[in-house]
Amino acid sequence: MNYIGILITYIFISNFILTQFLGLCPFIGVSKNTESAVGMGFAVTFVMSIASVVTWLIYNFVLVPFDLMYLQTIAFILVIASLVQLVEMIIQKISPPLYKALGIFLPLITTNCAVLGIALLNITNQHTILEIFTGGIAAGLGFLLAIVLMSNIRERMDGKPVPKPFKGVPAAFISGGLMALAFMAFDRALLTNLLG
Amino acid sequence: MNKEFTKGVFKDNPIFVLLLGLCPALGVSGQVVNALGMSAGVLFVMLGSNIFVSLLKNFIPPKARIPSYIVIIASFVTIVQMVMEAFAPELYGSLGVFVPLIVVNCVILGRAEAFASRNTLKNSVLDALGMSLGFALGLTLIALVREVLGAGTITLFPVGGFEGIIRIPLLHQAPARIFSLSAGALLVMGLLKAFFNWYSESRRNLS
Amino acid sequence: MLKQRTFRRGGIHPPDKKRLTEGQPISLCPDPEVITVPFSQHLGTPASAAVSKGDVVNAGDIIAEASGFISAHIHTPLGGEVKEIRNIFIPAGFSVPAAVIAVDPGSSFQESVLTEGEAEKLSPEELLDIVKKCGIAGLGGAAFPAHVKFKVPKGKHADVLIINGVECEPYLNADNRLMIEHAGELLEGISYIQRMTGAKSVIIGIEANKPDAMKAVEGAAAAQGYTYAVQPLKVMYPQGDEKQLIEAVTGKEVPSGGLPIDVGTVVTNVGTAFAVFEAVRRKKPLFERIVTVSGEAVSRPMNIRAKVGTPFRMLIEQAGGFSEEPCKVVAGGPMMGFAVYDLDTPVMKGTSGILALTRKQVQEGVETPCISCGRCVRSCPMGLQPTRLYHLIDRGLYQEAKDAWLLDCKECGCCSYSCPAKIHLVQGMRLGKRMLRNLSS
Amino acid sequence: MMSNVLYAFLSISLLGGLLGFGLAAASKKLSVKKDKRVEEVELALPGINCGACGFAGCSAYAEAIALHGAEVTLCPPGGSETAQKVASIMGIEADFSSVSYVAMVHCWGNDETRTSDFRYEGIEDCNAAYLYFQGSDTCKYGCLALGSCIRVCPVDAITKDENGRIQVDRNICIGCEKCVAVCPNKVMRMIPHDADYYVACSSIDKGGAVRKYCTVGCIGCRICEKKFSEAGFWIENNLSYTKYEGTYAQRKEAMEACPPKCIRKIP
Amino acid sequence: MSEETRFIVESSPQIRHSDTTAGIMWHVSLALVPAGIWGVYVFGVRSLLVILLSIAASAAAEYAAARLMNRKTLSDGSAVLTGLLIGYNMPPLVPLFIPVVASVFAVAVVKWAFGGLGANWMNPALAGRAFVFFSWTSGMNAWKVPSSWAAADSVSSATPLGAVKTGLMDVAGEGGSSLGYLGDIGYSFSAMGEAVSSWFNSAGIAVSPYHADLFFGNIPGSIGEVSAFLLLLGGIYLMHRRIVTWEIPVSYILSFALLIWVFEGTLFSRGLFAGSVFFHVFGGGLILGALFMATDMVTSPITRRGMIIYGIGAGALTFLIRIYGSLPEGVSLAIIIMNIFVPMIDRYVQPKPYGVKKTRGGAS
Repeated sequence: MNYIGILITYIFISNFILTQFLGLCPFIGVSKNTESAVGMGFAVTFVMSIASVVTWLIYNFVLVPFDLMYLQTIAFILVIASLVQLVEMIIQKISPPLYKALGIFLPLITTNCAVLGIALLNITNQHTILEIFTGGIAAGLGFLLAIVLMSNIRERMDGKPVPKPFKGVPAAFISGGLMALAFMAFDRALLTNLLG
Repeated sequence: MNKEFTKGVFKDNPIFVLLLGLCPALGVSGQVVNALGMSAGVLFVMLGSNIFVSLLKNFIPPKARIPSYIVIIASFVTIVQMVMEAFAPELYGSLGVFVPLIVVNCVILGRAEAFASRNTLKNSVLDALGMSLGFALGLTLIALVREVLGAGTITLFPVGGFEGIIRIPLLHQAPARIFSLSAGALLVMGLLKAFFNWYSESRRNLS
Repeated sequence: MLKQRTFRRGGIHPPDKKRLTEGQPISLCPDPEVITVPFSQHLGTPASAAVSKGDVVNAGDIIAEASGFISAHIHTPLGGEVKEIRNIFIPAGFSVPAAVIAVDPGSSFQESVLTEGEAEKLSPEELLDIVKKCGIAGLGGAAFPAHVKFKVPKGKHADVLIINGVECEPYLNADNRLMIEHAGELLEGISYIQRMTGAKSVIIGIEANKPDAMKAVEGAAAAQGYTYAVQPLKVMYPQGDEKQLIEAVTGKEVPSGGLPIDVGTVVTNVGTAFAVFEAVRRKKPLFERIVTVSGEAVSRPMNIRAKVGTPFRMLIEQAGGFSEEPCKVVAGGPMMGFAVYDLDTPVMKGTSGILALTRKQVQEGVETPCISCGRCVRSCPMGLQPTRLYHLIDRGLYQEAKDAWLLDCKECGCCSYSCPAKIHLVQGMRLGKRMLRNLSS
Repeated sequence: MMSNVLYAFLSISLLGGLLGFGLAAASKKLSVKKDKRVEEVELALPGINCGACGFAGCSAYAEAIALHGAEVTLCPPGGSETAQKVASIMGIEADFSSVSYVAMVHCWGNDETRTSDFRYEGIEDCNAAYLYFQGSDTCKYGCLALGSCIRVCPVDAITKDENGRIQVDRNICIGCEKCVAVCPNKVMRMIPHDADYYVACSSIDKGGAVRKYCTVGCIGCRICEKKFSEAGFWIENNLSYTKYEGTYAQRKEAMEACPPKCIRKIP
Repeated sequence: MSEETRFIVESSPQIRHSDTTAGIMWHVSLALVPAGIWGVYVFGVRSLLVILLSIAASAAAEYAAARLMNRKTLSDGSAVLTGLLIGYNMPPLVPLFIPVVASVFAVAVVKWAFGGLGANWMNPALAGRAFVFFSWTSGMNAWKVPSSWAAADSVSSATPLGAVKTGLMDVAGEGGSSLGYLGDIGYSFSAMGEAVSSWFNSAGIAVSPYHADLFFGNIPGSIGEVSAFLLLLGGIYLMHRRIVTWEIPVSYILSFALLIWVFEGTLFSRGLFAGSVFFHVFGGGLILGALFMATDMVTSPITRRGMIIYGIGAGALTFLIRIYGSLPEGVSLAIIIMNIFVPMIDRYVQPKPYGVKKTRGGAS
């Protein structure tokens, strides 16, 4: 039940984009069409789930034993940057079609605050390795959901007479705001009442 | 004024034009004081990283430049974290996870990569100052709008007898709470960006 | 009586307006002094001129010969001198060469008679040859060359011959009157078509709003001993389209991009069957047809047998002229017919009606933004999404529109008819197809 | 205290070193060959994705040049300068002496000169209107003025004035020929960039017919052909054409002599 | 030929249906009027002021926005309809600035930031309502006792849904039901409800006064939502005119009722299949939402299957929010959440074209 709770929390209740503002840059930048939004969403989910586990391991088995918790920012970003690069290389080698689909997004993920964000939040919120992993996947899925919905909405906007100052980014932000407004229906009470 | 300095304020405003560093721009813009604190942090890190990158530009192998920049930036961020925790624990608490996230603030990495690594120390410093100022202005503007509408207050630092909070009559009694929430932040950002687009468009038409 | 059937998806109910002319017997139109006979009155390659300026022709002569596989001969209905050959606009909106003939009075076609017994002996090939020689094209509207349609390709076989007596277009009664007045000839024509196609059975589909026609055909079939089934159909536009008719009658769907023969059917119009009868028994080429002249702006709406090449003006005068100023004159039915601007436009093989519509009937309105009400999607009998296609075409994404089955659109008009925003959806589809053709050429 | 700093330093450098080493090893092992020239060529191209080259945008063209040996001179917006740059990247010699062309509307009609046969109602698009008797204008060769060219122009060089006349600003036009491709009546045709006079009519109807429906249409009077053939004018199918030759004075004179004034100076 | 005698040439079809966009908007508005009159009757003239103020504000915003875009759109009726719906969604005692803000936000931001009618992707009226609801929650809970209540102790009272939601904290664990619980806490009812109840009871059918009150609208609630009966009449009118099709309302109400029936009883420890369907279907804004707001053409899917998916989604979300969330209602939020999914539904749920064996997935 706990894992379902984590999933619901990160997908609906405190969605990374809609309530925490983590990963906004790609959310706005890569949501112009659905194909790339799906690619980006899956790439982020993939990296997030691995990164949250690896950073947790580093934190608990390297930083904590040496009492170097204050180095977590540097250590995490290093790990994430290398991880992203490694993932990029591996995908390129083993699955060129997947690389074609996800590859261009991977460099963007290094500086995606959602990845570092989940790593940092996991340290404070989750406890077991499986929870960490679930949290990573859930946050990624939340990102995926939001960015795909956004891209569908933006595709719908193509060809509509959007006023010039609102074209593109502003309309996307306002759409995001309206999405967040609607997602406010999902609150903590819902989760606790539902899962007991 | 020097153009390296001024361009960041309006023409290349990191928030409204370059659309960089949006996560903190929205995440910490609930109160003006947070926005100012965040801006100070960004200023420090940007200045530090631009200086270091500019100085070290000839020593960093091009292949390893991004990781090196990240390490430099991360170090400064860690310093900021420590300083803030020690001297402004309240601010540190309310900024939360966004302080370490300065590391991935694209403005800083972007300037390091696009500017400091190819320019002189002096220009890099000016660039950092200008960009930070632009970032601070953008961030403060968003925070101002959000706090005024969402809480009816303007929160600043308590100085002397002044408790640090300006209350706006009427609005303070019944603020549109939504603006202090996430949905309001995105809406404000969208509307401000639209306004910015409209303004720069009409300015271009004038000239 | 059989249970009424219809097709499954889409369809609309425009007011049928059949009352105006359904009780009007077919009258004759006097011969005009000048006729203009276009060389392309059928789907496919235009026929190539077989006469030139100054030639004197007799009624029933071929004046343009079929060129290419899908094409049909063009005959002149009246004799006279060819004044010139020039390009004219036909209702479909493009220009084709046409012969302008100064009619020699009293030069009408002399029918010869083949007895029923002699006709019985003709082989399918001979029949097909007659159909081809007489330049018969489908009279339902699309005017597909009949000899091509009736020749079942090798490896395929026709199980059912469906005779289209649906006439789902509002206003029109040409087929209706034909069935009432010429049921016997019609059925004989069907028997020849059955022989040409080798179809095992024949079903005549007639919409429920034509009880007289149904009675006439059933009566004649009983009298002459034909075992053709008359299938009553629920009133629903566009049931007269062959794909919808096949679906209504047999329940089968013609595959996308395929032909009716792919599901073992041949569909042809009652008018075509009558033309086949006349070609076989009277050796008469197809150069005249029944035209419904109707619409609220016409004084005495009526059904007229008119010769190809007769200007619209004459038929309208025959029907008493305009009772009020029409805002639109339409060749064909109101749903798929073409608005014309010139009353000298000639009657062609496919001209099933001439309608003069008033402003009130047209219901034109100002175009407003799409509110995605989905009425076009609901009404589309082909299961397409007209609004989506329109937006794709509007944005110039023609290839994407093609992937969304643009080419399956047959411009039946259900989407435009039902659109409350008055968006010109059908025109959008036509535009998309035109741009696709341009892209590929 | 000192040991703390030492630990920090050591652990970070160890981490960095390990990761760097790992990445280096991985990159050796997992390396995939990539053509650097694609990127370089793409940078040299203008990047407006107009598609005039026949490929799907600039990056597709860059790939075609670098990997599949496509011609380097296919980019009209970039002109010879770009072609030269691309050729030098690719290390090939190419002929850059092509003249640059701009689009021009070969029709001077506007709402005042046009007469129409019927009221057209439907999509505001030339190709859509063309489906119905080639547009409502009596002249079947003129500009329909519904602005399909305006919509396809990637650089907004085409405008429609308040009287409904379509014009191309040749200083903005990049010669991508998109408008030429989209124009159903083919009144949009290319002319040399430095031409100063052109024939602003496309009607091949006889003079009498043209006079009935247009005040600025070429009537095929042959004055230009007879008097100014050395300036490159000739008549074919009742329509005047020009080769943009001769002296400026001759061309000017031709313009002045043209009765319906359809030989026009390009603004 | 002169201008007058020239014929019109346009693409086929040459005739069109008489419905227009504006006609649709005005018909929907018309269908809403009876329920509004009832609302004004039970909640007093002030609620009329609220409705008129909303309409005026949204019409003004529409006029201004269209003016900026050089368009004239006021006569298409969409702004008036938006204003009307916002007014209907306000509690009777709402501070008057709230409907104004909601209307302006709805029209200026939710609709015109995307280009006006047809371009918005979220229902403006509901987005406006959500906006003010989260901004001024207490102002949006200013319920008034209907004038038809026999024993009105005070001016304001919680809505039935609200009363049960707050009351549940105390009674959870005991046997009971939402409807029965109203009686337990001594919730008022009207003379009309009593009369209907006794008439039915004398005919041998057990009907409590609350049944009639919920159905006819003698309960506190938003101005336009209380009279389920008149709203249903309006809905039937629209269905008759084919402006509203059955897919969305039916799938919405049925899926919601089904979930309520199956699960709601668990809140009272009565186990599965014991929910108060009547109470939840007629006790709040469901009928207004399902018939008039979820069916907003612009923000609902265009295909039949899409509409059914959308309706079921809205039903499930309303159930979730209302039963498990912290809010007693949930209709408007459920609908705007489903609005977010509409572009996705439209993209992936497409009709099967005639003569095509298998639809190719996605938009491709």
